[in-house]
Amino acid sequence: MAISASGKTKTSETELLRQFYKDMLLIRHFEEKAMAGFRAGKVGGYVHLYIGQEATGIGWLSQLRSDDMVIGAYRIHGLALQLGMDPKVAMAELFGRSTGCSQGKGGSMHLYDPKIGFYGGWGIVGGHTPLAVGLAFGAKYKQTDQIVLCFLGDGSVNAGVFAESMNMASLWDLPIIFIIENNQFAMGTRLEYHAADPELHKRAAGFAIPHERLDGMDVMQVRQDAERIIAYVREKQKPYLIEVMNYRFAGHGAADNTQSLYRSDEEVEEWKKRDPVTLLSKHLIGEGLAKQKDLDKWDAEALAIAEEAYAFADASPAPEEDEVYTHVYTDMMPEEGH
Amino acid sequence: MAISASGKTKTSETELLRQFYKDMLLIRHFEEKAMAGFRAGKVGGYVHLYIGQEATGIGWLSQLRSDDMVIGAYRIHGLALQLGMDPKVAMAELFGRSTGCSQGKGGSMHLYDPKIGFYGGWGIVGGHTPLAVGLAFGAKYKQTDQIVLCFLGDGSVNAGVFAESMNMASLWDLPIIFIIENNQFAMGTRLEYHAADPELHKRAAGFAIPHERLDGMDVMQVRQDAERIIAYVREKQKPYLIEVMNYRFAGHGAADNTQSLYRSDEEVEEWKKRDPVTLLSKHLIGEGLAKQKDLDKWDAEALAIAEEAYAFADASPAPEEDEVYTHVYTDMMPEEGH
Amino acid sequence: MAVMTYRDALRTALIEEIERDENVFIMGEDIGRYQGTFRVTAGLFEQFKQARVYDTPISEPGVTGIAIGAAMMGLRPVVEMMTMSFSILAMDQIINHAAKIHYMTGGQISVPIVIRGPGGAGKQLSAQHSQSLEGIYAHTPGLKVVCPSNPRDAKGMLKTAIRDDNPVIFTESPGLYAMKGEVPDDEEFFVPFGEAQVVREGTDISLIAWSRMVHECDKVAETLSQDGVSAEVVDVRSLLPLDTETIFQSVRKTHRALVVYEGWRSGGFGAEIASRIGENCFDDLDAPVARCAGLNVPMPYAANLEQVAIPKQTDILAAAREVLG
Amino acid sequence: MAVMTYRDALRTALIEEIERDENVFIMGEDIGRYQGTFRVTAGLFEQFKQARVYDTPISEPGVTGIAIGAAMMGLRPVVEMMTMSFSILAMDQIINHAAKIHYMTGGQISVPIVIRGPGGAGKQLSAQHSQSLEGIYAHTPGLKVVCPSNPRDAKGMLKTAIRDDNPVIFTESPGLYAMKGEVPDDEEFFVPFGEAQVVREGTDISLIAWSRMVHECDKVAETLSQDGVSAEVVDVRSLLPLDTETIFQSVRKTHRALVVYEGWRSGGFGAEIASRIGENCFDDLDAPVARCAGLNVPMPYAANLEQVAIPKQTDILAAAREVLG
Ligand SMILES: Cc1ncc(C[n+]2csc(CCOP(=O)(O)OP(=O)(O)O)c2C)c(N)n1
Ligand SMILES: Cc1ncc(C[n+]2csc(CCOP(=O)(O)OP(=O)(O)O)c2C)c(N)n1
Ligand SMILES: [Mg+2]
Ligand SMILES: [Mg+2]
Repeated sequence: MAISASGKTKTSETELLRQFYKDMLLIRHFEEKAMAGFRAGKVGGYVHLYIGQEATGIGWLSQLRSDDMVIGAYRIHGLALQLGMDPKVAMAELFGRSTGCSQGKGGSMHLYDPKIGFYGGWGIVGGHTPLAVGLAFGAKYKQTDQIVLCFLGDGSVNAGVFAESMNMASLWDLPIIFIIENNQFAMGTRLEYHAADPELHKRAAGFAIPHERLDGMDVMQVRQDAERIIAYVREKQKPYLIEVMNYRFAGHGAADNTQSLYRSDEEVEEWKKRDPVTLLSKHLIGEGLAKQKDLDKWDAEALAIAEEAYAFADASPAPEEDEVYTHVYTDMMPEEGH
Repeated sequence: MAISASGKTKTSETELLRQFYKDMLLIRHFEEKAMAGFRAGKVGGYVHLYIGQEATGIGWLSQLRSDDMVIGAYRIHGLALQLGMDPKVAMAELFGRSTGCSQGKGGSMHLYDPKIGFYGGWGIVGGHTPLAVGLAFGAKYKQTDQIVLCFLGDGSVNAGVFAESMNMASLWDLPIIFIIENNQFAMGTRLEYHAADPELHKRAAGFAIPHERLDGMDVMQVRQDAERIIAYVREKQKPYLIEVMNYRFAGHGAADNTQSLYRSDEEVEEWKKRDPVTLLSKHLIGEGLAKQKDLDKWDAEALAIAEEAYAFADASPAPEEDEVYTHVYTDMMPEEGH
Repeated sequence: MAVMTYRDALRTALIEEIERDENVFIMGEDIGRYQGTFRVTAGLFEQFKQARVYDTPISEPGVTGIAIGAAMMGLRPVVEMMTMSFSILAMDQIINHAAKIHYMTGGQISVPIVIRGPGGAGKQLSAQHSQSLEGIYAHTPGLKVVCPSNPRDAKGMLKTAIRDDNPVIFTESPGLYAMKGEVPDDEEFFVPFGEAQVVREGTDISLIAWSRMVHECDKVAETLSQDGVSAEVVDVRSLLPLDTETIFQSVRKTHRALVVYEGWRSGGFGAEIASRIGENCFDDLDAPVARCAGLNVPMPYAANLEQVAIPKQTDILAAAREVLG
Repeated sequence: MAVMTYRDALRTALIEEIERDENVFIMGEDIGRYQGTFRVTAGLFEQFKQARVYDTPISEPGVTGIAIGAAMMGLRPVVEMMTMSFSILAMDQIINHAAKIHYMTGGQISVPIVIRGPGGAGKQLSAQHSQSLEGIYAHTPGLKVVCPSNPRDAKGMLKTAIRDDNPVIFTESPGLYAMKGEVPDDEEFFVPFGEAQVVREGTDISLIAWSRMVHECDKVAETLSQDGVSAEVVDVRSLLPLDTETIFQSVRKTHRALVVYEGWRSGGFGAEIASRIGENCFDDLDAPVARCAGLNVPMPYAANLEQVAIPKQTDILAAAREVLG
């Protein structure tokens, strides 16, 4: 897919930035459609949108090799799309349809496609961090030269298993980059109320892991940082930890309609000045890399793709009822019945 | 008890150091008797001796106020004695007798006596660290001005719950000192094979907790450090983390008879030069604070106390069989029968 | 008597106990400033401030351990698990610490802690968020485990739990928070543990359930009554201690028993209840003791599959008909 | 056939599988340089080096998660829990991750991991180190759970476990490691999961057990035979999948059943087996299905109390006599 191939193929700088912009718009429109699906009662459960954080995912993933591995928590629609998951397939999963990537069994939090290097999609805060280290362990064991990007939230750093994961990643020199997306909030709890030291990258200090705090809103900067650090990790075959400062403009989940409990409109407005879409569009126009009408066209194209995904999902069948018993095991069925 | 009162009452410097020496000998003889009990099949289960690490416990506990709280893992006979637990009662617990501090239900790893500020005695590596923070939380909540000393091993720092504990201790400004007794080994696994960075005190770096690596063999030095840091914590009402370098001359547990798998005789000999007993005896003699015959006398006295404890334990009755059902709940009995 | 929701009944109990006893405090993720994800603690942070209401990091093992430590010092913490599924992270602290401390210390230390939160399935929350763990806790000596099914019990049992000197696992249900019912105003109103309640009398079959399933059973009993079958519904309420007498009495009367629970069928706590009935009412039974429970599968996300996996009225009705022969 | 200990049978299985398949590796605390606390992995570090034998930090959740992640990439990790009691720390990874991954991914990812170690009581190891958790795992769809009782099964089932594409909980017993028995040399010898085994035939009562309790039952059967009672002993071997057919056949023949397990009686997996017998053999039973299990108490340290808490031959015998009437 063209949309997702950004950075995975060589392309001119201009093309790359234009592609970033298209990718960003696709994610944003996809998320808005997901929200619409939730409001319409077609998308259920917990749905966490990536709106505002797109530059982080796009910038980092753009520097990966096609066989590298990515894993995140539950705010992962953007990561899946950026790695090349068909938006139709992703949206169908949100709708709980048999055409979804996980055949409707996973939902919004549980998108997976190992073929494109995407390993989910996890609901237990921090629980995926050792899995990520396990993937890096596998890469080293098999000597594949792959690296792993493990995305986690600011709130997730407080899960003890993350500390265990850092220790073993470093003890065994595993090729993994932990990317803490510090979007300032763990659900409705502000950073300062959950972390003793708000500089979260310092959590790596006790494990001999190099660590930095970086920007996550300006995709051009993100991409440069990513390039540098990914090259370092691939060469040294050692872990790295990055704290990326970004912001979610969406609520915590689709059902979060009390954001005033944890942030002011002013704060949101302040951050919106650095909305990744705004920053990039200004750059593209300012540097003459695109015209407003290009931007508008790409916007319309991205919207169309998101709408198509929605329509596809909506038209897709629910799983057959007896699918409830499949995939419990690879080789046997569980005992049936209530 | 005189033996345990060291540092809890004002006493001249000389008296203090003499008392340290007596305390050290008591612990050592107690441990040797515990080992004898294990060999004789009278002490069962897991038994972890404090031989070699006495200066750490003695030096630190000597600076506590009598209502402060102490908690450790399972290598805790020395801590219990130093806080004033009657050696007879402690030994009886090791023997699983009804006269033991926990009425024989706990054993070597589970000594407790809240009346003297001793909160155990825990078998799950790292599992007691949040309990310790909870005690400090209680002190702050009740505004008692008590502080908590939480002892843990070098291997225990890798339990994720310890990281969680540090974060909350610091987030909520709780009066606790984590004392990592880095005795170089987690059972048969040497420090370098379990910790990405062997400087374990750095684990506190991400939590805005002050941290230092200090000596744990020279009780005079330990006591000075303890005085300084305890005063700081009591005044500031904030956590602190100390990595104390010491060494266990005993095996990991009483059943560990394959120490050559993880250390050489040379290494042990090298450390024995700094055996806390040796260091202190040299100092006492060298500075003219005691004569060899004093030392010998105290040694004999300590041995007599340990032997008396052994005899007491051995003569004590096992718990009544129906005690198996008591203390499951405070207010009801569990359903009986197999 | 006031009519209030299950949610408000819980909150009322919390408020009364926090006001009554300065040692009572609550802690949990997003329970304070954010008002709690299910709004059980709404307003409490404003009312009692930081001193009694602690927003915690996402550190279930640590938070639970801290609460246990505080309880060891004589405080009475009430810990909210945002969902009980997350308590699995703290199982070492709950099962291998809290439950055993009074015993291991030979009675020197007690642990008056309450761990509460919604158990079981919500609506399409997927496999990792939809688990019924109460059976695992009810297997653990040293814990008490209760699962109130209505606002009255919610208040009365939460107050009992907070005043209990032992660790209590208090399982709520996302499907019950909005349920309304009468709740005594009396600040000294308690529902004791270890007392099951016959919520509908009947003579032909005993439907034995707890939490949300009680209401499903009640509706099934209603349906059965239209067929002229008189079903008795027993709300177990408290899994540990378990009031076997009330259950046995019911079965001795109806001669037929169906145990209904939401969690995975195999190895669930309903098996314990069924076994005990089998052991104690052998000669009274006209049919095998039956069970109706969740399928033995991780909870699927898709709405239709989730509905298949959870025991519904149709499933219970079919199972009851089978027992009735 | 070679005569070897249960411990050596396990080690032999590990060696054969590590040699056969380069994706098989082992990890755990003190399993390498220190040879394993129960010496199951003795010599493996020297034989296979760091590349296949990983000494880990004391980080059960993390180690388990890493093994799961590695398994997701196609490796086949075998994780040793120093004692199964510590696996409770990793339950979130085992129950809420490993067991659900194949399902949540709609079959895209599988998790061929084995978690093995000694379960149950040792000798005076106290409350926190003496737990039987296999019933909790056997309650969890997506896991397979086995508990071999002898060297032959130990080897044959460990090999089956390692070749299985699903997460397997493999429970050993401290009391069995030194047990000797015949073990086939064949490198392709497997004991399949889901097949119980009648280890002693009888006609008057079925004693149904797993792991160490099988041997206790066998001795009780011996004692009973002196009274002229013919007891059949069924070794369940595999709790999930569970071979109910062999169990039911036995009970249909003997008409009396006693389920014996070491863990806490209430809510233990024996309740599931008893319930199923009750459900399926109702008309065949001449007496209630009985159970004999561990007392509902944390494990006490004192030697005499520990002996009281664990089900012993005298307890089993008494329970059997009760069933026999
Ligand atoms: C172990 C666990 N505890 C609690 C939750 C509920 N929960 C879901 S998301 C969340 C906040 C996480 O915040 P953060 O890691 O910063 O990620 P963000 O939502 O900002 O992307 C919480 C508390 C959970 N899913 N898992
Ligand atoms: C969670 C857990 N895992 C494993 C063990 C087994 N174990 C007991 S002590 C120990 C080593 C701990 O080493 P350290 O923390 O350095 O303490 P030390 O023995 O040196 O005092 C291990 C692995 C345990 N008790 N708990
Ligand atoms: Mg966040
Ligand atoms: Mg150590």
